[in-house]
Formats: sequence, C-alpha cells, structure tokens
Amino acid sequence: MLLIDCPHCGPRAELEFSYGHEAHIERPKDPDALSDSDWAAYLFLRENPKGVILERWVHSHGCRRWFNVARDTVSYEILAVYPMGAEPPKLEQARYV
Amino acid sequence: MQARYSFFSLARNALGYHENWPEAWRSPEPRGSYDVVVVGGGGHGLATAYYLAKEHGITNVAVIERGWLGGGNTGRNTTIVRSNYLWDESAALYEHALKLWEGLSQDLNYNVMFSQRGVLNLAHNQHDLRELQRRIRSNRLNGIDSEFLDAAGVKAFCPVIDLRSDGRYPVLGASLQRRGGTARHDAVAWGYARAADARGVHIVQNCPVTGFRISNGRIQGVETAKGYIEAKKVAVVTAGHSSVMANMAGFRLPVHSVPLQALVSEPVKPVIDCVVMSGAVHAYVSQSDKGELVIGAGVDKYVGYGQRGSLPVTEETLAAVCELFPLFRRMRMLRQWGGIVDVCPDASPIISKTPVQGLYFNCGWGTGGFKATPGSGWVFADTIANDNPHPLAAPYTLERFTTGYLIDEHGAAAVAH
Amino acid sequence: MAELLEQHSALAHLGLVAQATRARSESQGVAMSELPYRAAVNLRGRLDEPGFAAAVDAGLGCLLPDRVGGVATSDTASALMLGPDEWLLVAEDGTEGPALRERLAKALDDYFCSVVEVGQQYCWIRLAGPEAAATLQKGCPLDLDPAVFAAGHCAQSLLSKIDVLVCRRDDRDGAPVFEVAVRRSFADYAWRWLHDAAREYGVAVVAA
Amino acid sequence: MAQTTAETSPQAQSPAPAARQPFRLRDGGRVDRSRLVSFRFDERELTGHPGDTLASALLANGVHLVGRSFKYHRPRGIVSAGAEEPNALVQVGRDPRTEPNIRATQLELFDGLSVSSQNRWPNLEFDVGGVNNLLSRFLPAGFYYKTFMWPAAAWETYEKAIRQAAGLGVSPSKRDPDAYDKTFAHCDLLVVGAGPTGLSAALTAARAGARVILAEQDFLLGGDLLSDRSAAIDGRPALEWLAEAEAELRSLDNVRILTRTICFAAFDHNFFGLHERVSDHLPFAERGDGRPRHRLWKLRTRQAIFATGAIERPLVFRDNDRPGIMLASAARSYLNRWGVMAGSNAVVFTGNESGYATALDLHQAGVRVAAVVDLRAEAEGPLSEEAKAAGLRILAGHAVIGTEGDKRVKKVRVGRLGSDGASIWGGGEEIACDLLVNSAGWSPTVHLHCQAKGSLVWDEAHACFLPDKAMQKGQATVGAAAGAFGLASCLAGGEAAGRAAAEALGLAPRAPARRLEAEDRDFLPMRQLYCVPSDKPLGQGGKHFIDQQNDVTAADLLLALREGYRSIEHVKRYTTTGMGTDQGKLGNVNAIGVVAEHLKLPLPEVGVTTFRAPYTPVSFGAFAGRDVDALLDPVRTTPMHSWHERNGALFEDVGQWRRAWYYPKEGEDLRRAVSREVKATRDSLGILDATTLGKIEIVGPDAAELLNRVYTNAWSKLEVGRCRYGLMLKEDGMVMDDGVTSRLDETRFLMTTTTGNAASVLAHLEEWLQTEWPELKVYLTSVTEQFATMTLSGPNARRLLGELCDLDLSNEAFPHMSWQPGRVAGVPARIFRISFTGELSYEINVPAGQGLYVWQTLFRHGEKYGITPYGTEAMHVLRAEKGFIIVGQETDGSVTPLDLSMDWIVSKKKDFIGRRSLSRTDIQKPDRAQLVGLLTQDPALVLPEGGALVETMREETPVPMLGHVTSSYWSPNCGRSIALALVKGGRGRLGKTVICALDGGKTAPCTVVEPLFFDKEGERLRG
Ligand SMILES: Cc1cc2nc3c(=O)[nH]c(=O)nc-3n(C[C@H](O)[C@H](O)[C@H](O)COP(=O)(O)OP(=O)(O)OC[C@H]3O[C@@H](n4cnc5c(N)ncnc54)[C@H](O)[C@@H]3O)c2cc1C
Ligand SMILES: NC(=O)c1ccc[n+]([C@@H]2O[C@H](COP(=O)([O-])OP(=O)(O)OC[C@H]3O[C@@H](n4cnc5c(N)ncnc54)[C@H](O)[C@@H]3O)[C@@H](O)[C@H]2O)c1
Ligand SMILES: Cc1cc2nc3c(=O)[nH]c(=O)nc-3n(C[C@H](O)[C@H](O)[C@H](O)COP(=O)(O)O)c2cc1C
Ligand SMILES: [Zn+2]
Repeated sequence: MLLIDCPHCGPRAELEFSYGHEAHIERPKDPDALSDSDWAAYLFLRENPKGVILERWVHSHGCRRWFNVARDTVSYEILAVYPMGAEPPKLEQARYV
Repeated sequence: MQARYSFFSLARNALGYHENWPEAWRSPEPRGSYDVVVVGGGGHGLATAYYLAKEHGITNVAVIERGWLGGGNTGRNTTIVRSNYLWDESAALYEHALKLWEGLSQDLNYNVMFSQRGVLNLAHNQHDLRELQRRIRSNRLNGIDSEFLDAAGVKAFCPVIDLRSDGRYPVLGASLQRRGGTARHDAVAWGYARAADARGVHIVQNCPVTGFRISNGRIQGVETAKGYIEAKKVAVVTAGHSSVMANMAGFRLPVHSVPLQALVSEPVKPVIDCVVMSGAVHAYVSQSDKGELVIGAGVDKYVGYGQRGSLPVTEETLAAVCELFPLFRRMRMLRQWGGIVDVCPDASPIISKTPVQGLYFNCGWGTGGFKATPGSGWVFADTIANDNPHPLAAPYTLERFTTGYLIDEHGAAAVAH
Repeated sequence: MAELLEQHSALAHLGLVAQATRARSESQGVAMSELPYRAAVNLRGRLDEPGFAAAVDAGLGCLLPDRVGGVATSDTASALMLGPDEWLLVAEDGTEGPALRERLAKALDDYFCSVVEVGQQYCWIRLAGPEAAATLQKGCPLDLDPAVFAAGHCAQSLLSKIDVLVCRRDDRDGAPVFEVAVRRSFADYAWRWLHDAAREYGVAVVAA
Repeated sequence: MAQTTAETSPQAQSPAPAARQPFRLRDGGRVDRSRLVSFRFDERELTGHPGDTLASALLANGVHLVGRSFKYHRPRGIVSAGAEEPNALVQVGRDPRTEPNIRATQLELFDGLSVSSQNRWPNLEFDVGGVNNLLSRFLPAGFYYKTFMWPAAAWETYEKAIRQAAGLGVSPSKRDPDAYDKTFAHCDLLVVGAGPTGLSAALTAARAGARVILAEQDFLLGGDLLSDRSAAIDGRPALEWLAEAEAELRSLDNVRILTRTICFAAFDHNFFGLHERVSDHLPFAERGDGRPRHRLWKLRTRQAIFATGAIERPLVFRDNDRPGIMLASAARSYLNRWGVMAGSNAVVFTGNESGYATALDLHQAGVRVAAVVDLRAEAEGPLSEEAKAAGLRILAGHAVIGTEGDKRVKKVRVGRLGSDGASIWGGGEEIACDLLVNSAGWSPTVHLHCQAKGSLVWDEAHACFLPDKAMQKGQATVGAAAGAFGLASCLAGGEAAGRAAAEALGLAPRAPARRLEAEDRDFLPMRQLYCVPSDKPLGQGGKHFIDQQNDVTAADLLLALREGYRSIEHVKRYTTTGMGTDQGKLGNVNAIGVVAEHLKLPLPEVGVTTFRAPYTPVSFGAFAGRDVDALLDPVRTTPMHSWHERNGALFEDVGQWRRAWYYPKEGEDLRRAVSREVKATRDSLGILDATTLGKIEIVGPDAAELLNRVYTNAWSKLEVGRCRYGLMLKEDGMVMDDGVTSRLDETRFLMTTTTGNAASVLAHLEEWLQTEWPELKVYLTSVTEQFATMTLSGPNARRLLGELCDLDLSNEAFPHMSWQPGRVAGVPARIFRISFTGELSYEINVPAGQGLYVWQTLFRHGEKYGITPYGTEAMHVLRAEKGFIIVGQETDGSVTPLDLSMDWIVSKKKDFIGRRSLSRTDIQKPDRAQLVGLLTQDPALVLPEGGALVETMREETPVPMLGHVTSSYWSPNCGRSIALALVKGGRGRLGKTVICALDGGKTAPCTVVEPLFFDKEGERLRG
C-alpha cells in the first residue's frame, strides 16, 4: 500500500485516495474541430508507461483535492507530487523493457 | 523428434528410469529471418504460433519470449474457463474458444486438465438478478449452456456456500454454466509450445524484443536481446506489456496495465467441486487438483508493472471469501502473487491490424483472457495469415474506439476472472 | 441547550441512554458515548482573498485555522479546517445551525464562498479511555500517536469502510479522547464497529 | 527457567510425568517442569510441559512418525524446530474449530490440545495410500500431463481420483465460531526477529527514543540463543544478557513487543503485514471474551530492520526423509531449549562445523553419538577439534549413501566420497542409529528483503544467497539474515543497524560504552554438495528428496531439465518443488544447486524463484478481521427506517442503502402488494421515502455554467424557484446519471442524483472542476444526508400537504417543476413540485433528524385519504407506466440519450461533456438498440426482465438477437402487463411485432409501442 504525500494533509495511506489516471490530458478546446480519430485519441489512447508515469490522484477520503504525482510504475517509488496545472518536474527516467 | 505421450509411453519410460524422454520443445538460437515472429510466449502467443502452423501451414515462425514461457499472466491466473458473456460478439468468440478447450488435450497430446466442473455466478440483490437473467437468456440464444439456479439450487450444487439468508449479501440465485470450469494454466503454455515446436515453430526464451524496424509504414523485423530478426509479419501478444510494445512501434493503445492479484490456500482434501464467482462480494474461488483453494482478487487501481498486488485488495477478497464460505476462515493463505493485466475501456480485447503494415496486436484481455487462449490464438492466426480480420475477430479492431462500437463487458468483468 | 422539535438521533434505535445509565465506567478500557446533536456549517472560500478571514472572524468570533487539520475555537463555535479551502464550523448548541449559517452568509456577502448547513448529516461519537486510540486505530489508517496527531487537531480519514472526521480533544484522566463524526446513515455501522472493536478492552456506554 | 523436576513439584500427579516422557532430560531448557500439560495425538493421550511445542512434546514422548507425505504417502517425522518444517504437519482441533496443516514445530502446547495426523487412511501406521510409493516409478514429476487423455470423457473420473489423493489436511466443515481482528499501526522502526541481532538493534534505537515495534514469531524472545547452551556474552551466559535486554525493552514506553507474531509480508513504501496469534496457545476455557483468535497488523514504518536469522539447510542424500532424520540445529534446539533428546543413538552427517555443535551437545547430554559423517576431506575447525578431543568417531570424507527403517530410521549406510563429490568408493559401512541429524550449511532468511524487491548476491564461501541492495528506502537486513553467522557480529551488526536507523530518523543515538564481547564463529570450513551421491545412479532405487513435503526428488528435477523445462521457474512448476506449505525454506537452495550443476551454470545464474508473501501461512480470518457478517459492509438506512420496519416493509439493497421495497399486508405477495400500492397512489395518495437520492449544493457565480457543461441541456435561463430535469453523460457519450436540479437562488442550485450514483456524481463534478475548469467559481457540497426526503404523490397530495403547511399550493402559485421553502408540520422544509410517478407530487426535504416526525405526522393526517406507503417496486411500476427511465436499468453504460429517444434534452447550441462522442459513426447508426415500449399480445403475461428479444425464433443457434427487456411489470392502472425494452432499430419498429424468448422454448409475441402507457397527455401531473 502506497504512502502518498497529500500536498494539504501530509503523508497518508493509499486507501484514502482515488486514482485519476494519466495527467496532462487536456480536454480539447473545440471538440468539433477534431476528427473522430483525434477525439478517440483524447478519450482512450494512453502512454501507460513502464517507468515514470505522470498521474493524478485525489484525496477522496481526506481533503478531496486533486493533485499530480510522478511515480515509477515498476518500483512504485513516488518521485514528485505537484499541483494541478503545474508543469511536470524534470526527472531521471529508469529504463525498463 | 517428439515422443507421443500416452499411458504406454509413460510405462515404457518408467522402465528406463525416465532417462529417455525427449525435450518437450527445442531451444534453438533464432534464425535471421522468419515469415512470422510472434512476440510473447504466453498462452495466446504460443497458440497463435501453433494455429499458424497447423491451420495455415505457416511454419517458418518464431515465438520470442523475454523470460520463460508462460511466465506472464498465463502462469499466474486463476484458470477459470467459461463462455457465458453478454454481448453476441463476445459470446461467439469465447464459445469458439470453449469448443476448442473441449478437445485441446487430445489435439495437443498434452493433458491440460480441462475440468468442466461448472461455474456459478452469484446474484445478491435484485439488480444482480436482473442482469443475470439478461445474460442467461442471451447466452442461450447464442447456443451457450446457461441455467438459473435459485438459492436452494445453489446450495444443492455447491453445499459449502453459506446462503447468508440473513447476512449482508444473501445469495438469491446464480447462473450456472456446466461446461465451464478450470484448466491447468502452465500445461496450456507447455502443451502449445510442444505442439507448435513439433510443427517446426522456433521457441526462443530469455530474449526480450527491444524494438521494431519499420520502414515506409511496414514492419521489417524486430530488435532483440539476441540480435535483429527479420520478419514479414510480426504479431505482438504481450498482454501487460502491450503499451510498451506499441510505444516502441510509435503508437499508443487504449489500455492501461494494472496489478491483478490471486492467492492460494494451503492444500486440503476436496471441499469445493465447482467454480464460484461473485461480483457484488467480489471473490472467486475454486479448488485445484492439488488441493489448494485458488482465489482471485481484484486489481489495484493504479498503473503498475510491479507484478504484485497490495494488501487492501487481499483483505477485501478474503473478507468476501469468509462471507460466502464462513467455514474457510480457518484456512490459511499460502502464497499470494500478482500479474500485470492490460485493460481496455470496454473490458473487451483488441485483436487487430495496426497503423504499421504487417504488425498485428492481440491484447487487452485484461483480467479474463485465459479462457480465450485457444480461440484467441485461432482467430489471430487467421487474421495474420490472411492479413484480414477473422470474422470472429472483426468486432475487436482498434477502429472500434474511433467509431464508438464498444463491446462493454464490464458486467462480465465485474469480477476479474 | 435548546431542543429541536422532535429531533431523532441516528442511533435512537440502539437505546444508548438506557444502556448508559446501567453501565459502570470504571476499569473499562474504552468509554463510548453519542454526543448530542451539534449544529454545523460547511464553509468554502479562499483564505488568500483579502479580508476573507477577517470577515469570518467578524461573523464567527474566531479566526479560521490556516492549516488543514487545524482547529480554532471561540465561545460559540469551533472551526475545523478540512481542506485548503474548506472548513467545518461546529456549534455544540444544535439549534444554532440556521443562525450560524445566516451570520456567516451575511458576513461573507461580498466574497466568493459557499456556506451550507450540514449539521444534520453528522452523528458524533466520543471514544475515551486508555484504549480509545487502540480501538480507533483498528479501522483508521491515520497515525494516532499524540506526537503525530495531537490534541486540538482533526483529520478526515476512514474508519473501516466509511468516511470519518476524527477530532482529538485534550486528554481526560490521563487518557485520550476522540470525537468521531460520521454521516448519519453510517452511524449504526460506525457505532457497532467501534463497540465491537473495543470489546476486548472492556467497553462502557456512558452518557455524553 | 524451571529447575524443579516433576517428582518434587507440588502439582505433580502420579504416575510421575518424567516417566511418561522418556526422552525428556531431567533438567535444562525453557519448559516449566512443575506443570504438566496433557494433549492428544491421534488416539494417544500424552503429556508435555508449558513451554513445549507439539513437536518437542512428541519427541519427549519418543514419537517420531507424525505424518504421511503428499504424493507417495511415505512415513514422515519432525525435521526442524521452526517455521521451515515441511513434514510435521498436523490437523489441530475438532470441527468446526479444526485447522489443517499446522506445523507441529510452531504449535504451542496447551492443556486440552487435540491433534491428528494427516493424509493417511485408515491410520498413520498403516496407510493404504502408501501404495503410491510402490508405484512411484510411474508417477514421476508431471506424469499427469502425459496421460489420462483417452478416452477424453474419462478424464473426469481420473481427475476425481487424483483430487482425492492430493491435499493434506481437511478444511473445517462448519462456520468458524471464532473472531478475528485487524489493526493499523505505525512506528519509526520495525525490527523483525528477536534474536541477538534484533534485540541489540531494537535496544539501540529505542534508547535513542525511536518508536520501535519488535516482532517475533516465537513465543519467546532470544532466537538462536535459546538453543545454544554455550553461548556467552560479556563473559556471562547469553541467556542472562537476553533476560536483561528483554526487561529493558519491556520497560520502555516507546517499544512494543509483539510475540507470536510473524511479519509475513513486506509491501511497498515500508508497509508490512504482521500476523499475531493472540489466543491459539490458550486453553479453550481462557479464550474469547472479546479477545480475537488472530490479529492482522497493517504496519507502516519509517525504518525497518530484518533480523530474521538463518535457516539450516539439509543435505540431500538417498532416502533422507525417514522419521528420525532431522536438521542438526533442530536436534540441538530440542536438547537445549526443550530438554528433549531426539534419539538415543545418533549419527551426525555434516559438511560444515554446525553438525559438530550438535554432536557435542548430544554427547554431553548423554546421547550416544555413533559417528560424525563429514563430507569434508578433513574434519577441521574449532568444533571438529573439540569433537575429536571428546573422542567422537569422525568419518571425514564420507557420506551417508542410504538409510533404512520404515517408521523410523534404523541405520545408515556410509561410503567414502570421491574427491569430485560425485562418486562413492567402497561398499558402505552400516551404522545403527535412531536419529540422523544433518547439516549442509545455512540459508539466511532473506524473504522480507526479497519481498520488498531487494536484490541478492551469491556468497560462494558460505554457499548461500545474501541480501544485496534494498529497493526501498530505510530497510536493512542484519545478523545471520545478512550472512553474519558469528554471535559477536550479530550483536555488533544489530547495534550498528539500530544506530543507523535512529540517525535516519533524526535521532541521536548514544555511542555504546563498548562493544559486547562474544565469540565470533561461523560454520566454515564447509564442503558444499547439493546432492550427495549414492552407490546407485540417481533415481534408480531410493529417493533423494529435495522438497520433502511435495515429494520432489533430485531425479525429478533432472527429468524436468531433460525435458526442456530449464528455467528454475519451469523446474519449480513442473516438479512442484518449493510449492508446498513451507515454500521451500529448506529445499530451494538445494534445488537451485542441483539445477546449476546439471546445466553447468554458475548457481546465481540459475537464480531464485520469486519470494512471495506470506512468509508462513496466514489465516483467511485474520485478513477479514472483524469485517465479517453484519460488519462486512455498512448498511445505510434512512431516518424513517424504523418506521418501515415497524410497518412490515420488505427491503431491497440499492448500493449500500437498504430501501423499503414493498409493504406486504397479511397474505399479500409482491405483485398483490405492489398493485395495491400503485393503485392507491394513482387513486388517492401514496408516500415514498426518497431520502437516498443524492443531493449536492452547487454554489457560486458560475454554478449555472457548470451545469451547462455537465448536463446535456441548458441551465442559464432557469429561473430562481424553478426545477429542471437533467441528463449527464460521460465523455464517451454514454448516459451516466439523471435527476432534477433546482435553482435555490441566483448563485445556488440543488442537484439531485440517483441513489447509486450520489458519490460518483459528486466526484465527477469535483474532478472536472478542479482539474479542467479551475477558472469556474463554484463550490460543491454534498447534502444528501442533511435532509430526509419524502414524496407525496397522488390526487390527494395537495390536500394533505395543504393541511400541514401554510403555502399556497395552487397550480398558479406553485406550478409543476417549481419549489418553495416553507414549513411542514412546523419543521422547516424545501418543497419541490416534481414527479417521478406522473401524478401530482411533492417532494419534501426536511432536516434529517426531524424526518421521522414529519413522516409520522403526514401519516396521521393522511389517514383519511388512505395514505399508502409505497416502496421502490411500486415506484418502478409507476414510472414505467409513464416511460421514465431508471439509470442502471434502462441503461448499462452503453446507452446514449439518442438511444433513449431523449434527443429533446440534448442541446445543439452548447458543448457539454460527452457531446462530441455522440457524433461518432457507430453512435449515429439507426440500428442501435433503442428504448421502446412492449405490449405482450397476451395482456396477462408479464415478460421476464432481461428477456431476450428476437425477430423470429428458431432451433439452431445462434439466434440473432434484437435486444432485451429492461423493465417489465403488471400495471394495475393499465389493467395489463407493460414492458420497456432496448431493441435494435426500435424506433423503426413501432407497431411491429418482436418475440420474447421464454423459458422452456416458449415465446411471447409483443407489439413495439411508444414507451408511454398511462396518462399520455400528462394531465394528472399538472392537475
Ligand atoms: C491474477 C490473475 C488471474 C486471472 N484469472 C483469470 C481467469 O480466471 N480466467 C481467465 O480467463 N483469465 C484470467 N486472467 C487473465 C489471463 O491470465 C490473461 O488474459 C491471459 O493469460 C493472457 O495471456 P497472454 O498469452 O496474452 O499473456 P501473457 O501470458 O502475459 O503472455 C505475454 C508474454 O509476453 C512476454 N513479453 C512481454 N514483453 C515482451 C518483450 N518485449 N519481448 C518478448 N516477450 C515479451 C511476457 O514475458 C509474457 O510471457 C487472470 C490474470 C491474472 C493476472
Ligand atoms: N555458527 C553458525 O554456524 C551459526 C549459523 C546460524 C546462526 N548462528 C547463530 O544464530 C544467531 C543469529 O542471530 P540473529 O539474531 O541474526 O538470528 P536468530 O536466528 O537468533 O533470530 C532470528 C529471529 O527472527 C525470528 N523471525 C524470523 N523470521 C521472522 C518473521 N518473518 N517474523 C517474525 N519473526 C521472525 C525467528 O523466530 C528468530 O527468533 C547468532 O547467535 C549466531 O551466532 C550461528
Ligand atoms: C492455479 C494456480 C495454482 C497455484 N498453486 C500453488 C501452490 O500450490 N503452491 C505455490 O507455492 N504456488 C502456487 N501457485 C503460485 C505460483 O507459485 C506463483 O506464485 C505464480 O505462478 C506467480 O508467479 P511468481 O510468484 O513466481 O511471480 C499457483 C498459481 C496458480 C496460477
Ligand atoms: Zn489531503
């Protein structure tokens, strides 16, 4: 069980959080301008990386705030926690096949 | 040269202290080029290779596996086989697979211990009952055996279930597919490997594929730990690692990879003789031939390639087992492990051509693809051989995510299986 | 404390009052009680908006805590900081709800904020005694050690499968005191869960 | 330590217990000889002492045969004295308090304990299954993959027989009456293992002020010190140091000692699973009283020290599995810790110094040591020298090449070992014995380090894997677990680790005055053989067991390799080595060694199989804890629940809520009761408890804009005081939820959601607000439980409400789809004139705590109108008569508003979540399943919900399907059955016939109609 450092409440058990999948997937400003396949890409296509993922979590049983996390999907180490809307930090990428 | 397995060959070899058994499959160094390279030596990849050889006469094939055969989800699943899926497209595919299961040991000359002991899906509330009825009725019209058991019928079929008529989750009824059951997971990988090898397929282990060579939108071959291998066609069947492979080929997939865990109890004498699944209470249980209770749990919700599941999921699962089977509270967990399952938004698989010509993907089976192994390999082989989706595979192309033709089997996958 | 017309507690069916009069509380590890209905208002707003905190202070008579988990108290109400822009304002007098809401709404008229009465949603359970922390810890993943979670603080978390708001009060008789707020439809579960958890330590139901 | 012998003890009863435990020494060890404990093993009544394990007590009584093996049913005895035991597994207790596969070596003896042996029939001495041993030649690893395939149908029969033969103990057959518990826990430092290493680590960190938890699986602290008679620390017996260390730890407030507690799992981020056996060791009379049987500790720590010691590795030699053959360290533990001689005539077989420690102790205790058989060409090392000095017979450069004895080892055969280690010279001397102890070396207990994904390195000198890098921060493995086998190194290592942990925690540990003095001796020199040769080729006569529990032999491993199963993972799965309840704690390194030798690979290249939790098996009950039965999941009830109960309601679970389903009167079944409720509502007045509907207050200047974005229809123009129905989609265009939202004032709305989606809708809105639209000035607050909600519905609704509130309820003053604040029965209320039944309806929200009062008041005053409570079932019928959908029943995550013919609510003018998805090609197709009404041609026939619809029925499958029945009821108001259905191209089929397939091959033709059956003009609603 992960220990996630909520920016507002401090380190709490994973149990208190809900997962929001990949971060930085912005809703298109003008959906009508998109082809069906571009829309499908926005809806469904994901990086799903083996290595560092930028993802969103919400402290659903705590302060109910969303935030971003950079996490290694193999070691599960959390490398950074940063607010919604912020640029992701620059991180060393572990290499996995 | 392969020996035929039979009672007689076993007896004959016993006299020679089993010193003369040949290898089940060879372990050749890969050639420089193949007609088809299958990436991923799980059940689906091996079955694909086998049916390419058997059904399509394409034998210049290599299966390239990064680790050991069947070491992915094939080797770590709870082995439930059934075909009672909701939508016509799924029903057709899984039923095709089930029919193949029914003759698989003989076809492969390898006992995969397919045991049709019956699969129960429990209903705990009015909503469950309604969904169950819908499923049963559509199954029947799809030619799939499926029957409804009321609570008393459930108790008669599986006496160790506690109906909990006054409990938190009373058992109100169940669907039963008698032809469903379990199979010996490792044997499926090994049996396909041996049978494919017998038809000339090369099986290469400990050889991760590290990249693709693509030119003019066409696949040329694969980079591997043992060097470059040229291939006219490449079939990727890497389950949890599908996104990694797609990223190597320059596109993305609509899947995410999450840890799914399972566990076994210590072995005991036979106590439960069927498979029991419950969506609402979230547990599924069967007993292996060795005597362990084999128990499937849920997924951790976050992307994870760590092949391990977390404690809260174990707790939830075992609480569910203790609810349905209060007599198992004294049973003990012997081992717990995890797999990496690749889940699609509609909980249905992808069997598809890709933006790269000659590159095919078979993935997205998520928590429930073991049961599909023979059928998946069959239709995928056909798709590859003809460069055209097999009719049973046609609904499962990547295009469906663009056009909106999703096959939402979340009902079927509400419990991982 | 004024009575609300025919107000029923979510735990009325357990007959706690009757139990409490019978139970002896000494030599028990845990004393449990349901607290009388409290008024509460949920406040959302931006602390960084100039004047906002002062306006609340004017309406409420206490400055808002500015760290999540912080609790500030005035004569009539406490302010519990639940999130970076969220507080729960609690008055022990259950009839105070509408007045509290109106006072705040008026004071905050010029601000982008939200003031919603929520007191009826909650049931408050008090756990006290030497094993109160051990009891709560069974279902709550927070670190309840006083060095980490000190008296005068609150936190939202889980108790087994339900959401809770936990407040730690000053120790009484050298033993910790926790007040746990749960949504009222979960009150029956929360009470029975805690009571069951406390059983091995000896548990008494006491009057609040 | 009790020194009194039983004879002098006041409690002693005749006959003298010492006489009844012939192998118990007169003194020594950590048992309380002053008290007797009686227990039963199979048919025998035996005694032991407090402090005994079942294994030590059995041995004290001279019992060695304790079980039968898994596959060949070979007689098996006690091999170890701890968690690694593969053989001595017993069935404890009687149904339903029975438990299979308990290791006798860890089972604490208590008065009244009753155990039986396993996997034998009819009894342990004579077991029919033993025939498998005779047939073993035909049952090599994986035999079942090669046979039982013809005829195909016969597999079922074969399988039954295979299953019957497998398994060990038996499951309880009844509900477990005991209680379990679990708890979270936190600390600064977790120390696993309370041997010298763990104790010194814990002491060091605790003295520095760290919050320490020390977990020990045993019931005593001390680890290996308990078994070592000669160990000394600072010139005193080590046990004195132990007693002081324990006393100091127990005196510290910041230390919690958990005995009988295994740390069974290391998870991510320094999270651990611990399993405490709280009351298994107590006599039955002392259990219960709120005390659980087991407790699961879910522990988060900042630092962790694994001081888990090492496990002695057995030698693999021919027929190494007979009762009476045990680990050298085990025999030593029985002697020193329990005062029990595991035999009277021993042979010691070793490849290192450890065997000599046992030989010397046995010798000293008066056990005859017939010979020490030493694989090493020369017996050299400090203990060997002592043994020589003591005059023991040492056969250096020799090996045991066979054993005899059916139920207990009787003699061993010894041969001279070739210098290659692969051949045997000489015919073999036979040595009689009743005990054969052996040692190949030691395997550090690296399980937790590996579970936490730490890596291993191979230590060639000690022939063992050592922990290398920890993957997770703040973890260290020390002492014997890290390959420091000498006591002084263990003490120093523990101290250093404790200090490092304290420093990492930001504490300042005091420097020790000086290092503790102790001997620092490990078991070198050693000669390593993974499989001791015999005078016959492997697999030909006799068996070299690698995994004793699963009956896997070295020959089986070679067979697997020969057949191409070369990866150690394949070898494991093909032969099942290491897959028993002991998880190969004894066998795995030997297996890897055998494989490496055969493949001519360096051993680390073969590698280990994955270490997985649990370290030793953990009861299911502990994982469930108290979350069972009524506490499994919350049942949510409304403020009026007690009223529903008193008034005979039957309930339906909707998510976690328990809702009144219908209120049968004497003799009524569901259909009768529901018909009555439905009629009463349409004819006069019904009342529904609708509290469970989700409610969200949406506040802020951009509240209407938020609604515009999440609902398919437009909201900006909704006037204050008015209500509107809304439909919410997911971004993929599928219907997610629906409900009525009302404008409370300019910047404030109240949204209602379906019962099941209350939490997910709030989460959905918050997510969009916080992540995508932070610019919107809106706050959301859940008020679901702030209010009790009751719906008055029916022609007399206005009349009753009028009596209890002071509002003008006329159509003009209070029209349909509007709301007003007011008081009902004196209680402040929000009254909404909205309707899900198609009748004149008022939905009344009052403060939750006053809900029951208002409800009861409505009843008192409604009596004259025949006010009738109706449940969810009647509500479903009423809304179906009007063709209103229920999300989750008419929809299943694959239905768009277009499919529901709800285009009218889908705005063309603005964007909203999910809109773009609706224009995708497959979503626009006319042959999608669409919502329609169905009228059966036989009006009395009620279709089954979920019923499949076809165009024409035929025998052969698959029959192409058109869709399914989503809702179906008897409608008393229509005087016939009605149904809603999703039908392919349904809107194009209006007036046409579809067929519903019924059970038993019957069919029901139905006419496709508009989904609206009652009051088509909607007059009643506005009446
Ligand atoms: C715990 C658990 C329980 C389950 N229970 C059931 C069940 O009861 N019933 C059911 O039907 N299904 C179940 N499933 C799902 C089922 O196991 C999978 O859907 C199925 O086994 C997938 O088979 P596969 O051959 O596609 O994948 P895998 O067996 O995972 O094979 C993929 C292979 O690709 C290899 N690979 C990956 N990357 C590379 C690379 N770069 N180069 C070369 N090779 C590579 C991997 O090593 C792996 O061997 C379960 C899954 C899990 C994890
Ligand atoms: N000379 C030799 O050849 C040799 C070999 C091995 C050990 N030893 C001696 O053994 C001692 C080793 O000391 P140590 O403290 O490192 O180990 P130890 O064996 O004394 O103690 C380890 C303790 O950890 C406990 N444990 C193991 N796994 C556990 C788990 N998962 N959960 C809870 N408890 C667990 C064990 O029950 C044991 O009490 C030293 O005295 C050393 O000299 C000597
Ligand atoms: C159906 C099934 C039954 C299993 N039975 C056992 C068993 O009896 N003993 C055991 O140790 N492991 C058993 N396992 C688990 C495997 O040992 C192993 O954990 C699993 O294949 C995952 O591999 P890994 O743990 O090496 O990653 C079983 C696995 C499956 C899928
Ligand atoms: Zn938070």
